[in-house]
Amino acid sequence: MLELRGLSKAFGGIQAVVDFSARLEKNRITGLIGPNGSGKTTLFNLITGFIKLDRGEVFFKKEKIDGLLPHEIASRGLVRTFQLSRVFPRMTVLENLLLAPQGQMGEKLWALGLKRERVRDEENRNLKKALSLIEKIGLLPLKDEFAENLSYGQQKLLEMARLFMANPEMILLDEPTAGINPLMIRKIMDFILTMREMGKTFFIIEHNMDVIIECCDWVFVLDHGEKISEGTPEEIQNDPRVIEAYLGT
Amino acid sequence: MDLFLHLCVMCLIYIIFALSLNLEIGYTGLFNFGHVAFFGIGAYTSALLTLHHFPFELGLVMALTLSGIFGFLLGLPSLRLRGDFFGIATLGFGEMIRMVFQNEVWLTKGPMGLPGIPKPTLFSFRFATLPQYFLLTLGFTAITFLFLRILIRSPFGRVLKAIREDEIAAEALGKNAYRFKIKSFVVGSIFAGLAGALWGHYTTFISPNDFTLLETILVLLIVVLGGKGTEWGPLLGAALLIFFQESLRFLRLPPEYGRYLAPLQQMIFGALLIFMMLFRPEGLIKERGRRVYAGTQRVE
Amino acid sequence: MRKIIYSLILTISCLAFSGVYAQETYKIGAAFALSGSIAVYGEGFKKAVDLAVEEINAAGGIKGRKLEIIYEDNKSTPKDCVTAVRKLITVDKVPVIFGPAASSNFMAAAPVAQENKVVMISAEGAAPGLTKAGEYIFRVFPSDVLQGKGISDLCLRLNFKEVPVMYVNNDWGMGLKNVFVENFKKAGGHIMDEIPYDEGKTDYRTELIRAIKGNPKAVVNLTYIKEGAVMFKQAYEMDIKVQWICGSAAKSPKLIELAGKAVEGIIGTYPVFSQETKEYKAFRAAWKRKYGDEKIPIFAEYNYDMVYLTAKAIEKGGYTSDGIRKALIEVAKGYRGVTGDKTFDQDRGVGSEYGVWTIKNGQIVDYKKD
Amino acid sequence: MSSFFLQTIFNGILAGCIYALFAIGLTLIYGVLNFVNFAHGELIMWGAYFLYFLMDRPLNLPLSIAFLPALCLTILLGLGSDRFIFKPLRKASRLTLLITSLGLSFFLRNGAQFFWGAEIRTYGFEIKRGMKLFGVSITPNQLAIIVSSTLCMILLYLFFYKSRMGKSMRAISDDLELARVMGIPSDRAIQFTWIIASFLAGLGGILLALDTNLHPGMGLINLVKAFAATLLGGVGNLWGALLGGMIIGLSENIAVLLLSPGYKDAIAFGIMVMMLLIRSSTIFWPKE
Repeated sequence: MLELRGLSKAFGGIQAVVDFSARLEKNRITGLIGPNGSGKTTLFNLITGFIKLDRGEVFFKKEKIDGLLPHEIASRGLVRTFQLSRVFPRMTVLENLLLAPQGQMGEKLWALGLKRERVRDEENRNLKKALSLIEKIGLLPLKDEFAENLSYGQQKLLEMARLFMANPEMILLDEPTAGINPLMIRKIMDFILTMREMGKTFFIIEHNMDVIIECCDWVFVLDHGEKISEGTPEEIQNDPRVIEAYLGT
Repeated sequence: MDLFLHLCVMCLIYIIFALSLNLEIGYTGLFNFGHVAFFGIGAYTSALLTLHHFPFELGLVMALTLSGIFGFLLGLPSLRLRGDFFGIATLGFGEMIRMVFQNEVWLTKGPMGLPGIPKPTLFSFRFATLPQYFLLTLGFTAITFLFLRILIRSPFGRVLKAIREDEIAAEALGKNAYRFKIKSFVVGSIFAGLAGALWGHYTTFISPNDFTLLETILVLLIVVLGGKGTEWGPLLGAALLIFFQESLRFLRLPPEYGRYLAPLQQMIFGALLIFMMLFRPEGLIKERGRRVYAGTQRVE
Repeated sequence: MRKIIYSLILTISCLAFSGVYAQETYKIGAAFALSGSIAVYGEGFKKAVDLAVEEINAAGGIKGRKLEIIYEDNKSTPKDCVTAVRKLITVDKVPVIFGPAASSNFMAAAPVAQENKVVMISAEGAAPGLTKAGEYIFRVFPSDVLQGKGISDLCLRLNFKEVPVMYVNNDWGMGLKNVFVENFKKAGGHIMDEIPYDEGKTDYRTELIRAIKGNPKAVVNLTYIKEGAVMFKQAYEMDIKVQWICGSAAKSPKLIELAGKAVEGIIGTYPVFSQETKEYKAFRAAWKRKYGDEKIPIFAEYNYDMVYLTAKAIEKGGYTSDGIRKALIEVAKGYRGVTGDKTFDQDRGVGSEYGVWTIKNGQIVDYKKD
Repeated sequence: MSSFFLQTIFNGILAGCIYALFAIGLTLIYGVLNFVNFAHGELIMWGAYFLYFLMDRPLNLPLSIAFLPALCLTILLGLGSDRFIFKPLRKASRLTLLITSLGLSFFLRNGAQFFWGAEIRTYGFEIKRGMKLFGVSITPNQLAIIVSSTLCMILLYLFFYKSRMGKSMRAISDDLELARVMGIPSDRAIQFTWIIASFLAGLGGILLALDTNLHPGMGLINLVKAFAATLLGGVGNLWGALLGGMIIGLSENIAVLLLSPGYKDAIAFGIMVMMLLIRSSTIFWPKE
C-alpha cells in the first residue's frame, strides 16, 4: 500500500529522520512508537507532503507521491490527522463532516451555476450520510453547534467521523488518544477497528501501549530519527533496544 | 428626499463593496487591505470605455473582467503569503494602483480626473435620474447579495470557511487551499469592480483621490463593525457608517469648527475599529452556525 | 477610551445647538473646503465671503431680506463635494451655490448642480474646461489658458528660452503645466524636463536636483503655498541659485511666513487687477476694519466680487435659479468689481490681465525689471 | 553632473539613516511581539509634533530643553498604546492586532490633524545655507541627523550585545522559533521593547522634521519605507533593518533622477511587494 524508501530530513544540522524505509501492507494497522522528539511527527509530515524531503521516495498504491502538495496527496486517498485536534472551530459539527467527502461537485464554481441538480443531489446524499454518522457518535443534539463548543474528546471523535466521511484508503493518525479519557479512547479504538473491517489501512503514532497492543499488527520504533526496531507488538515489547531507547541511555 | 436617495445610493454601492470584502475577510480569512484598488480599476475601466462611446453594457462587463484579471494576477503571487504579510502586500498594491492612476496620464488623465462620465444605459433604458439610478444600484446590490449568498452557502463556501479556520487541516482533507483562495479573491475583486463602476457612473467624475487608503479603512470598518462572516453584517455596517457620516452634516456646526469635524470623524472611525477589536471582535451581528441546510427537512 | 468618545460626541452636540437659526433670509449655499488638504485656502475664502455678506446686510440686504450663507464642508475630496452640493440643493433648497475651490472638486460637483438646475459659481477654479457642465455653471476667476500663456510670455520676456518645469501632480498643476508647455513650445521655447511632484510631502530635494540637472538659468515651478515653502527652503539650503518662476497659487503672505528669506526674489504671474481703483481701496479698508490686518488671503477679492454679483442677480432676477442664471449675465455686463471687469464671455467665464509679482524684503510687490 | 550625483547619494544616505531608525523599531516590535504595528508611523509623527507643541506658543521652550521631554512623551505614547490596547490583545491573532494597529494609526493621525490641522508646519528656525563639502551641501540639521543616528546605532549595539536584557531581546527577535518556544516574553521585556521602539521613532521623527517639515501624513509614508527596509533586511533582524533602510533611501533618491518622479513613493512600495513575493517561500508554512 505505502512504501517508504530512505526518507531523510535534517533541520539546520540536526537529523530529524534518517534513512527511513518501510512497507505498509493493505488493510493492516501499523504502529509507530518512539520517545518524544524522535521524529515521528516529522515522518508523518514528510509522507503527507507538509515538509519537503531531503532525500527518499514515497510510493502510495505503487504511485510516486513525494514532491506532491499536501492536498494532492490527501485527494489520492492518503489522509492524516494532527497531534492536537484540528476540527474547524467556527463551523458547525455538520459542516465539519460535510467538508470531508473528496471531489465534491459543489466545490467547483462553475458547477454551482451549471449543474445545480447534481450539486443538490450530491449534497443531500452527503447530508444523509453525515447525519447518520453524527447519530452514531452521539453528537446529534449538537449537530448545529460550532465545533469549538465541543469538549476535547468530542472534537477528537468528530475528527474520526470526519475521516470516516472522507473515506480515504489509508489513514495516518497522530496520537489519536492523547489527552482524552478512557471511555473516549475506547470509542476511538472501536472506530479504528470498524474502519479496518471496511478495508482501510492505518499508520498510527501512539504512546498508549494498550492501544498499540490491541490494535496494531506491526510496529516500527523510531529513535533519534532512525528506525531501531520493528515487529509485532509482542516482539517490540521485549526488544532490549526499545526499552533502552525509552528509558534513556 | 433626494438627499435621502443619494445617501441610499452611496450606501448601496458601499454595501456591494463591503459584501465583496466580506467574502475575502469574513469567509476566507484573507485580510485584504488594498481592496480599493479593484474598486478603482472597475471605476476607471467602465468610465474610460463609456467616455470613448462604448456602450455601458460593455463597459460594465469589461470592468468586471479587468478587476477579476487583476485580482487573479495579484492573487497568484501574494496569496502564497501568510495572513499578515498578505495584508501588507495588498496595502502596497492598493497604493501602487492609485499611483498608476495618478501618473499614467495618457490613459487616466492623471490627477485631472475623468469628468462627464455618462449615466448608464442598460438595454436602451437610460438611468439618468436619481430614483432610476437608485433602482439600478438596488438591483445590482440584490444580485450581488444573492449571488454571494448562494456561493457562501454552497459546498464551495464551506471550503472557504474551512480555509479561514485552519488552512493546514483543510489541506490535509485534500482541499487545494491556494486555488480556493485565488477563486475567492477573484470573485471578491470582481464585485469590488462592480461597486467601482457603479460609483463612477453615479458621480460622473472620478480622480485618483477617490481611491485612497481612507476608502479601504472605511469599507474594512463596515465589515468589521457589521460582523464579518455574516450575510447581513455588511449591510448593517454600511447603513450605520454612511448615515452616521452624513448625519454629522445636520448638526449645523458653525463653519469655524469645520476644520475639526473631518479629523474628528475619522478619529471616531479609528477608535471604533480599536473598540470593536477589543470588546466585540465578532461585530454587531455574530456569526452563527447555519441550521437549515438544503434538504435537511426532507431527510428523515 | 469610551469616555473620550462620549465626551467628544457631547462636545459636538453642544456646538450644534449653539448654531444660530435666522429666518426669512435669502440662503446661498457654499460648498467650501473647511477641512482636508486645501482647507488652508478655504478659511480665507470664507472670510472674504463673510465680509461681503456683512456689508450687504448692513446696507439693508436685498429688498429688505438678509443674505445668509450656508457653509457645507466638502472635505477637499470629490466624493464629499458631491454630497455637500446635493445636501445644499435638496435639504437647504438653495438656488445658487458657491462651488468648491479645487478644479477637480468643482468638476465633480458641477454636473449635480446642472442636473438639478441650480446655479454654481467658482471664485478660484482655474482649469480650462471648468464650466463645461452646462449653462448653470459660472466662474468669476480667469481660466488658466490665460495664465499659462502669461507664464510663457514672462519667461520669454526675461529671455529664458530653456527651462525645466516642475508642477504639483494634481488637476491644477497639471492643467496649468499643459497650457504653459503648449504656449512655450509654440513660441520657440524648449522644455528641458517635466517634473511632477506629489502634494503634501516634506522632502523635495531630489526633485530639485533633477530640475537643475542641466544647469538652467530659471525653473518654472507651478506650486502651491505648502509645497512651495518646503521646496524653496530646501533649494536655499542646497544653495540652488536659479530664477524661480511661479503661478498665482503661491502668491501669499503665508509663503513668506513659512519659508522666510528663501523665497526672496522669486517671481510669478497672477491675474492682475489694479489696486488703485476705488473699489479695491474700499475693499482693503473694509477688510482692515473687520479683520484688523491687511493680510488679504489669496483669491479673497474674487470671492468678494462673487457675493456682490450674486446679490445683484438675486435682486434683479428674483430668488430662483433660472432668474439668477439669467440675471447674472446681465448684471455682470460692465460690472466693475474689486477684481476689475466681470463681464461673462460665452463660456460663462471672465477675462483678465496678467501681472508679475515678486518677493522683496519679505513683501509681495509688483515686479519691475531692473 | 558628478556633484549632482554626489548630492543625490548624500540625500539618499540621509534618508536611509532615518528610515533605519524607524525600521529598527518596527522590526523590534515585530520580533518581540510578533505583529506588524501599523501605528509605528504615527509614533514618528507624534514625536515630531510633541516637540512642536513644546516649542510653540504658549510654552516657547528652546530646542535644547524641549528635546528630551518630547522624546519622553513619545515613549509614553508608545507604552500607553501597549498598556491600553495591545496588552489586552496579547493572545489575539496577528490579524486582529493588525486591524487594531491600523485603527490606532488612523486615530492618531487624525488626532494630530485635529489639534494642528492638515497644513505643513516648521519649528521656525532661521533658514541657513548649507556648507559645501566636496560639492555637497550639508546643513547643520543634516549633520545632526547623521551624528545622532550613528550615536544611536552605537548605543543600540552596546545595549543589544552587552546588557543581559538586550541580549535576551535580541535572541527573541532574531529567532522567531525560540520566541515561540519561550512563549510570551515577560512584561518587562515588552515594555523595554516599546521604550526603545518609541524612542527611535520619536528621535527619527524629530530629526526628520528638523530637516524638513511637520505634516500629519509624515508617519504613514515613512512607515511604508520602514516596512520595505524591514523586509529587505529580513524580518526581526536588527542590522538587516539598518542596511535595508540605507538601500531604500539610496534607491528612491537615485530613481527620481532616472525615472518619473511621480513614482518616487512607488519605489518603496515596489521593493516592499517584491521582497514579500521573493521571500514568500520562506514566509509560507512556518507554522506546524
